[in-house]
Amino acid sequence: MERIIPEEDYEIIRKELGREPNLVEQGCFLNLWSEHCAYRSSSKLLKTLPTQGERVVVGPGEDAAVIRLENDICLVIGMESHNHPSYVDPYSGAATGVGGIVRDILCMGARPIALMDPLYFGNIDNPKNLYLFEHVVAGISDYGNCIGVPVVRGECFFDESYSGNPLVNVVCIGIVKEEKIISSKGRRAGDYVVLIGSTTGRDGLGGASFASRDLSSTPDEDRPSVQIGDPYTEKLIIEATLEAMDRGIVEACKDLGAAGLAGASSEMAAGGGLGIRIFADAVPLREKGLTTYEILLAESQERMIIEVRPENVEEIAEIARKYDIAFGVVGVLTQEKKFVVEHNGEVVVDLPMDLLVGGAPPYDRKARKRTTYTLPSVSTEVSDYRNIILKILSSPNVAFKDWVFRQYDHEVQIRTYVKPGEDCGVLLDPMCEHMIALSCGCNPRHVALNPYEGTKLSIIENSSNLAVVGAEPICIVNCLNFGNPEDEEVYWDFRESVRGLGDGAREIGVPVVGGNVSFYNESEEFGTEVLPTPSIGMVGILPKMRVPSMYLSEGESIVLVGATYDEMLGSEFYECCGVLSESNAPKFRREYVESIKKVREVVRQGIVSSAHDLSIGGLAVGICKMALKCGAEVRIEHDSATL
Amino acid sequence: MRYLADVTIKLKKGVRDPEGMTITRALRNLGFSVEEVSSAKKYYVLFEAEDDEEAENKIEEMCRKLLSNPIIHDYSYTLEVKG
Amino acid sequence: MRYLADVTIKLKKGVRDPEGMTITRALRNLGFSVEEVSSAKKYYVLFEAEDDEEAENKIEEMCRKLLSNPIIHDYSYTLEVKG
Amino acid sequence: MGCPAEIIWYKDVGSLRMCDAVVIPGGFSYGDYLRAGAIAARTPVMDVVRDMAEDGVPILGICNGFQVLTESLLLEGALMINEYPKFICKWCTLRVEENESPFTSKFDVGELIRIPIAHKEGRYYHTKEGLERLNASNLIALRYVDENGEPNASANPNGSVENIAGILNESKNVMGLMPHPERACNSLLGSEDGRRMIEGIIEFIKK
Repeated sequence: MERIIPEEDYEIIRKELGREPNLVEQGCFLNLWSEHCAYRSSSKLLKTLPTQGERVVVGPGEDAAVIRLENDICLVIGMESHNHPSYVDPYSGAATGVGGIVRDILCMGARPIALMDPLYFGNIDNPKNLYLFEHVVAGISDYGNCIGVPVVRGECFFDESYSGNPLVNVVCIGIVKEEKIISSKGRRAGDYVVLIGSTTGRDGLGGASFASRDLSSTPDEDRPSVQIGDPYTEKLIIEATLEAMDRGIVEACKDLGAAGLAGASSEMAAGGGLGIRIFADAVPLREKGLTTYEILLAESQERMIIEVRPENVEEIAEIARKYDIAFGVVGVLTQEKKFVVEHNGEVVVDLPMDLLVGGAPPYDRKARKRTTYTLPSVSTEVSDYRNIILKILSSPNVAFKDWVFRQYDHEVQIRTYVKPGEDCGVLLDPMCEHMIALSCGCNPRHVALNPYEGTKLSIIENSSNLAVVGAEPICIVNCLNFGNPEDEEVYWDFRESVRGLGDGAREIGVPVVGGNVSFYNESEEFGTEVLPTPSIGMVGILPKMRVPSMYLSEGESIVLVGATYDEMLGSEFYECCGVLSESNAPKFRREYVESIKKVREVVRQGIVSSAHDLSIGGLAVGICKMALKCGAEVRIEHDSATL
Repeated sequence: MRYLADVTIKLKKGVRDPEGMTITRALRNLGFSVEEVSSAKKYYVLFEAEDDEEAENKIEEMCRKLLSNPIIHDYSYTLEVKG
Repeated sequence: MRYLADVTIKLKKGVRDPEGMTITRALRNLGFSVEEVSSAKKYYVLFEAEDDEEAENKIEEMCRKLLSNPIIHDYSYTLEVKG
Repeated sequence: MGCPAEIIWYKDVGSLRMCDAVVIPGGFSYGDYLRAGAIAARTPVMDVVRDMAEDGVPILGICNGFQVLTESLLLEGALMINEYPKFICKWCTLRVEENESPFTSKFDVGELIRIPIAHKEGRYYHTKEGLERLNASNLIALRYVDENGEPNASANPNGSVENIAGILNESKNVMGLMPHPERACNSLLGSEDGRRMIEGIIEFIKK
């Protein structure tokens, strides 16, 4: 029997089963026990994060988290990464990343209302990085626009370390009434599991385990393991699923993502303490002659499974016909906690559920404090500040990103009050008393210098983005993008970053309600490994009010809130012009939490006409951006640095 | 010399073609008995090259570097001299 | 009988082709000496027809009714029997 | 706005006939595959819309709706991929060229209004003769202009010929436009100019 899973896993499984697992069974373990699905290098550390809070209706563990906005109106939020597929085919990789996170929100019963896209690329003066950048943005644009969900905020960060291995993170927010919330956990033995959406083909085979394999093997050798997205079918599946949920016939619902039908159906059953029997012959196929392995593990997009009472199967079939989408009764939930698959009249897979789902022993990785961090070259004395500022303003990390968000229909669903390009997106829903503010991103250079402090500062950065529009943060999601966890220094970065994430969240008293971990982000072709990138998504709420814009108007005076410290390391200035002096790396200070609260209160009193959070490029860039529409005069006296 | 390349970029076999599937359904709704439709892109490239051999290498490189994505596309082309 | 039609939909002469112009610029940036690029769409339609004549009428109708927009497109096709 | 409105599923053709006005909304019918609006234009519901148009019922096609109306030959010309072949979402200034239609009756000719656009195939194209015909019978309803009302190249977001943003049919009861008036009905979100376009239709059908 050929072995396609690591030796130590094979031995554990063989002992538990008391027999050799066949190839299809090994395929199930290969995917469900992968880093991507089982979080084997990270689950222990992630448990240290604060996930409780009085607004948390559903915390981590489901496809997405549910937070109370006001009364019975709740927000559903999730964050995913689609890094590896986006290296192989940037357009489809990014597009299917959007599709996946939108379906995670949908299966909780919510209508998706907004997206955020934190993106990280290599320097775009290299043609391959420019190609990846252009097509990732085009993929998100075409997919998001077609399904009618606006991208209202994002981030675009460029650094040599992302050459050949772009990071594509996506955050989605949905809205649902509390009594309409659906879980992904199976409820009743004897209920049927129906598959709706696209037909199944040989897309993305080995997607989950592919994501956990570093991209050393050149992509061409892989069979087309890329998943192609069809936003039109996604739109149909959104409307069909919401209609079925409105009619109250959906007992549980789950999106088919990594590990395909095997992943989703086993997790749905295991979540409810049940087993499941799958009928592979009933899966609607796009191609003829798919093997059991392919049917179970292919990652064709735009597919959902829904638990339905037997008497409601016909009603769901009728909805699928109305929306011209594929439909099949592919399984039944069982009392006996086993994962059984029948195909062509014989039982092909028969596994204990607790072994398959949640049975993967975590890796205990060793961590060693990082000693190597390459700083930009040292430079001599600087005289001409005018040219320096122009040079920093034209750096892709600082330049205005309208070339990107012009391609996103950020006005669809008619809620977008503050448009992209400012500190955060703000949504105004006529049926809600509060407005919703959205911010995302992190500063990978600060995290690389000191993972604990840098990650903690990303929490501060996002909450001050919210504060300038008077919004108070209510939940955090994250995407922890790191290199190879088997490298002890990389794992030290990861461990310190998770510690900083937890402490940062506790400092501002906001729960971390969900997220995703993506390892093995490195590229053999470019010999690069990504900077540690703990990308944060943050949701805030504010009362309905006229919010200060980012742009100054004539005759206004400018007030700088917060002290300025000698923390130039990791700055865009040093990146553009070389290290000038023995400065320090930025670190967290409790005074930041206080000043953010004060700014929020002042803004809510309505006495502020424009406000902006200083980040990359500091004061100079901040003022230039604010003065885009009128110009500004700034005098800095050496002693008191007032403006 | 001037060369005209007639380039066709097709999806590889087995790679999903949502556009082709949607057009198939549309033609059937109009009453045509269509079994399958697959879509492809075509580019007519007018360019300079020393001789046939260089023209061949040039168009080959254009297809691999920009016009197609080798992961999901197959490409083919015909070349003719345009004087 | 089964027929395979190889349909090409091109923009009429004089109608601007932004996609072609953008690809021309992109190829030049990669160092190719390209004079002009024009783009077109291709559809391979597998369908049923009694005989060659009916197949001809059917594909003609498909092009006129759906696959092309008469205001901006010219269409052409080749037909072959697929047994 | 004091007028009952209903979302009708494109397959429930029967209930459409009882309506006094029809709005074909923006969006991505059939995923914009083949050509934006091409497939939707050939669905049975459009035959009903064609009959209603001939009976003088006001038909408004917004963005994808405009593409569907040109593909079903209820309006002249065609919508093609933007001059810079990427999707573009931004607020535009439009100049009202013609106000003898249900849709533009609440505006003055020459009035400047703010309405957002969001499309990838929004470049209006027509033959030279077609343009002459549209101009001759005043069928051009809206043009993209700069702040001083000039329809110049810098104000043209997608390369539309003569900066055309919206046109009417011969009897002026069918209008198609690429900008989204329904997204300009709340000053907090950008402007209220779009509201008057909808009020015009309601006033017309109440007569």
